Amino acid sequence: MSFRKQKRIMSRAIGLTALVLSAAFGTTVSAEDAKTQYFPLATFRVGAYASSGIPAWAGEIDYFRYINEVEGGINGIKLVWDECETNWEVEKGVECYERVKAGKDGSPVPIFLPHGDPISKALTEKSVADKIPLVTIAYGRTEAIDGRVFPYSFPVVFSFWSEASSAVNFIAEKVGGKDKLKGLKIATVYHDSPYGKETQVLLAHLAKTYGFEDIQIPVPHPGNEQSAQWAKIRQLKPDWVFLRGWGVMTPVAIKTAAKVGFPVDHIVGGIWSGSEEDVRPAGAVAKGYLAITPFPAGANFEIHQKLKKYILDKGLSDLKDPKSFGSVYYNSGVDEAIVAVEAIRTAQAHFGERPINGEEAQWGLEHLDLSEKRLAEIGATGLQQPLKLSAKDHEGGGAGKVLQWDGEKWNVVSNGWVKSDRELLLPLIYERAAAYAREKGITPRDATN
Amino acid sequence: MSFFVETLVGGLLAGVMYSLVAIGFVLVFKASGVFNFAQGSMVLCAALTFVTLRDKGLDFWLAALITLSVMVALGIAVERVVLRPLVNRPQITLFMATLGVSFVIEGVAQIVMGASVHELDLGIVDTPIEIGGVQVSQFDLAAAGTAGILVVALSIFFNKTRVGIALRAIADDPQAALSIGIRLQTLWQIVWGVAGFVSLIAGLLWGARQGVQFALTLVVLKALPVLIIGGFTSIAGAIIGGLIVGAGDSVAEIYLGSLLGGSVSTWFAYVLAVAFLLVRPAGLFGEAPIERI
Amino acid sequence: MSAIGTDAIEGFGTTGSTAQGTRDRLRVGSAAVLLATLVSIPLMANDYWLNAILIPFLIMSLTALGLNLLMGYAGQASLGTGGFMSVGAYATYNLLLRLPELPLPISLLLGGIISGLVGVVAGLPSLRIKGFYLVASTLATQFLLEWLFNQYGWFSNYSTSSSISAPRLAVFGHDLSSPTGRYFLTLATVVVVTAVATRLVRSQTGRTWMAIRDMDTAAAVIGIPVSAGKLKAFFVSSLVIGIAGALWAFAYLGTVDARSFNLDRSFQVMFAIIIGGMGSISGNYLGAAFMILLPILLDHVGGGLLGGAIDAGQLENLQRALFGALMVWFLIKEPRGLAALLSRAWTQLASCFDR
Amino acid sequence: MPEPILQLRDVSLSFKGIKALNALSFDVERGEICALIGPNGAGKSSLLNIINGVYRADSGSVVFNGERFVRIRPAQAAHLGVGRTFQHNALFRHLSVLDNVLAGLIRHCRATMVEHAFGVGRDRRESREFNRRVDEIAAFLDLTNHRDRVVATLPYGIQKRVDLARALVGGPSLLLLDEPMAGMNQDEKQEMSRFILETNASLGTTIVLIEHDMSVVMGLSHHVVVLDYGRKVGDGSPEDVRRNPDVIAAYLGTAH
Repeated sequence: MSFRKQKRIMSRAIGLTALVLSAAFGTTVSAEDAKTQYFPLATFRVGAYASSGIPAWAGEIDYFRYINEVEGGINGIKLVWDECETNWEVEKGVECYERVKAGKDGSPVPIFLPHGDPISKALTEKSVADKIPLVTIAYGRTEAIDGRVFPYSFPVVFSFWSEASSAVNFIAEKVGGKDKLKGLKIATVYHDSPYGKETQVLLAHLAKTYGFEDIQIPVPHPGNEQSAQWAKIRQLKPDWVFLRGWGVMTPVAIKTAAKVGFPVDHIVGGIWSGSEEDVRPAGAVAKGYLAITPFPAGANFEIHQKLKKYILDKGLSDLKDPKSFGSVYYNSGVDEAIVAVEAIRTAQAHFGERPINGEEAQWGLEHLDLSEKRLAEIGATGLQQPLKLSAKDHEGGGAGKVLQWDGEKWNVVSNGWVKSDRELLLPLIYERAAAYAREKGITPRDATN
Repeated sequence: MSFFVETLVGGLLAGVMYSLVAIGFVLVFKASGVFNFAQGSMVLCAALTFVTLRDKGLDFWLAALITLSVMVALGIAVERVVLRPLVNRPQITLFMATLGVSFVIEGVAQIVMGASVHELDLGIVDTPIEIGGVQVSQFDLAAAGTAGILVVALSIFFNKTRVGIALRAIADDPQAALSIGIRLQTLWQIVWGVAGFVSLIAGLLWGARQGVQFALTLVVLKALPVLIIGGFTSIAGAIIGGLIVGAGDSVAEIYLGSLLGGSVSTWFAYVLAVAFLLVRPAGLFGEAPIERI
Repeated sequence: MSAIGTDAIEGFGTTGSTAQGTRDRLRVGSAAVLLATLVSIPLMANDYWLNAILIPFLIMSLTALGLNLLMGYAGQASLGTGGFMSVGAYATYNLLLRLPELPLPISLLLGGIISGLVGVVAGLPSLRIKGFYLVASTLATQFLLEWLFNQYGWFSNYSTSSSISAPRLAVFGHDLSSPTGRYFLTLATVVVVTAVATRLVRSQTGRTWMAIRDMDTAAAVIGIPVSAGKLKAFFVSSLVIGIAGALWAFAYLGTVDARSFNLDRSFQVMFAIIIGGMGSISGNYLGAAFMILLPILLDHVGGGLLGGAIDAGQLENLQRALFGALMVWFLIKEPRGLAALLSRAWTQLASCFDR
Repeated sequence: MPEPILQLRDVSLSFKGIKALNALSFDVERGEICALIGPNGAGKSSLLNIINGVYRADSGSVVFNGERFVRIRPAQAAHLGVGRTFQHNALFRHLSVLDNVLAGLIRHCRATMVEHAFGVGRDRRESREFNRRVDEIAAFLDLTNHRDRVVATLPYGIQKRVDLARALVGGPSLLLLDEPMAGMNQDEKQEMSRFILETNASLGTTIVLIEHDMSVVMGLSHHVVVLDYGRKVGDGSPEDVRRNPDVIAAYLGTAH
């Protein structure tokens, strides 16, 4: 290499370093009085799961825009947001969190949405230290429902345990009552990861309670080959399969089930196995497949008409593929945005109509009451279940609707929201939270304030 | 017993799918000594291009033809832009370079064609059929048939054509190959082109099997132990290796998995591969060089 | 035959090459300045710099150092790095949990030693398998370990998510849980390990490794214990990587499960040492900087220049493609890694001073 | 007369069915310089490889210092005192001359890895002692000026001397030199011959060498063994061999 060339490379390297320094130090927060509410979005637009994320951010951003454009912000406080790419990896998620946690231009971060089960788990303790609530809708640690031990983790709406319990209750609905569960064989085919294993303990407990046989079949990540698992299903002949997949695992499961002749209308997918993105690649054989979800699909909810009128039709939407309007993931984004916005509204009612910081938003979340009436005002009746949170209950809802794929779209087939056995679940959850508190040396908060 | 046979047959047929990806590796490794980690991205790229064209309403064969040209061009481009400047570098550097290439392919493919998932329907019915009391997937049989045809076609190519013979020769002695009168670089381009073709076939079959999505790139991880067992330089080895890995994985998942708690197929094939290597340090069909000092 | 399958490895640095007084003084001087800067950084930097940039950068450098001992010095390429990191992390976690009376540094060291012993077992095939087949066989270690920690709850004390999180980090009564505390824990570990590793590679042990790397048959003929040398390299390398893994878990992330130490991590580390410079100590830092800082830089620059102008998804994909292209570009332009580039820069600088 | 240092008994070796060595037997006396000559492919290097265990003979045995071996391992041979240089450059090419020669002392190293890592215990004393020995050898072979150079950057002739230094520094009782003067010019050859003679005379090292240049061989060696296609065709003093008609037919007669 010539001398001059070396010099050139060196000078480029120096220039690059200078850029890093300026870029990274440039994010410091100014102390001015902010008039906006900052909402950082951890997204994953590249990598193996991008396809599921993209419609979800669209739903979320569209709702934020709707609040800004139509309602003029939350009580006049406009929302600002920017994105940080996580690739759905823990390390990048932590980097994003650290990058945004101090707020932006004096505008504080009220709530962090980690968008990823492993990321949320890695941030559990950091969020307590920084006093920023993590809202994890339909993922995250189940025992974080106990807000006395996990003050800043909010597995709002539908935890994995509620998911499993509701799925069992749906099966009971189909076979004619909980007493008919006795003697049934229910096989859970799960993604072999902490997420997939989270429901094992609970299902064993429910099996004992209701007398069904609990079969657990792991599928190793990524799940693109499942002939052995479904051969086993064929041998064991379960009555129902509860499918807790993620990513490519779900379509392969549906296809392989069809391959071994297992009826897909006896497979109930979990939250993360129940979107258009999960069934469409499976093609025609997915017809009849069921899935339980807190985010019912559909574009006919009242809020969707408003979103269409004020956002989509005006070309303001973040959605690139209009087909996804009203899809499960789009609606999950809308749901998440509703919860976040309402929590801030609740906090504003208490602390004043100004930007809310993390500590105040935590109060807002713990006093959030999304009643039927309020949901009707928002236009989310049927889309979002009623929700009432407290320090002892960071979940609130705990019910899901069951959808069935007709080859083109999802249709709700359950009788409204299928509730989980929360009275059965909560003592177990509190027990596990207490164990966690003991291990970590945490003194649980007093739940009365 | 029939359960065991079914598991075994299912595994063998899945193994053929791994072989399809492994063959792409073997071709490139044999000719230019590069372990092409970007093969997985090429499979994704092929499938994604194909379904995007089909979604635009193109005829099946026209879409296949255009995709084929794209893949061949991609293969040749990788050879020219990346590997030619890296000639005579250590294998591990070349390997890392192909890792970089896979980032580029994945990024650009998704910029151009988006990240959504697609269904890919090849029109192969997939209802199970019974053969002698054993349930077999029609799709898997068709895939195995395709793999068989591919192997036969490739062996005719390598044994009967002038280019093919030259390609076999360069694996042994690049100088000797030159005497046939074809430039080494031309040969490399041809091989990369053929590798592009093989990734098209693998992309179509894998895409039909699991939908066209990013996770297609992960099939590489299943192809690796196939290569180790079969040897990096043998197409026959890739097929035999695929069958061993497929059958081994399935049977292990059922029988060993119930002992150890499942998911043993994440490592079983690799441990099996190491066991094979300890007996034959260059794979079943690979040749270990004689050490001279 | 060298162990990585070709003699054309030009990427290796050398010890004791042409001694140039000015140059060496410059290097030592600037290393001292660098160290002083690193020590004083917490005075200026915010949490983001410590938590998201400096701590992972230092730990990645340490991991790269560990792999470089094995691959750059002893010539045994491995993709089991993530696996050894997880052994270190889980072993240290269990030591802290089950033997709380042990001081943190001892637990870290013991965790590293356990990882080292696993490394020796994983290194056994290297006595028979060479070159690229060895790389492939280390994948077995990687996948087996990832599975092991995900599968058996004992390792994570039966936590629901099979993840482990740091017990209270403290050394002799000083709480190290703050970002600054974790930063100094990391920095101190990195400095000590680097110093010991530098000594080791210049000793007869290091010479044994380099002899095996350059010409293993000749090494055997002149009486160098080749098998023992390889296994020692696996031990020391895995030990260092294990310590790095424990820091990754506790000083950086706080809570991890085995997926943080997956194959992607192994690739990342291997790439760091190839881009940084094999057989070079400073190369580990440069390579780690490339792998950790460059994507963040691209993100900041991309967001700053193009944010809003193009679709967010396109931007992310563009960054990924650009990072891949830069990886390839550096491999083509600088065969001996960034360390060689730096070394030439020193020579130039020294000649300016001498004039 | 004392027992020979090295005795080969009916040693045979083949590669993929082709005989490289065919029932070969000869003795090397203690303290002599023995030359192995013969055309290319005669099996000379293979023979050295058998003596220090790189290859394993198909049949026959090697007796070294009175001890009989069917198979000897390279490390074992080195520990018994067999030194070796190589026909093709087998130096540690990315290391300096100093490091290459120091590597020749690794088998004498008693300090453990931990002592190396922390520079304690035997490490300091050993490295002082080793450096002294390397300096001695470097001075003896006139390598002092190149001490810190990376070997890959040195001229071929000097590399050959580094190879010799690396073999010699460990104090072998038997030294195997595989074409130590290949590719050298006349001056370099003379210089190398002088080093070999001095090694033999001052250190008393027995030397077995392979060399093609007959004038060098005749001037250096006490004993010459001639190989042709894996068979021994001559064995005796340089004068005897020079007069042996079989040898003339097989080797000396042909231009090389």
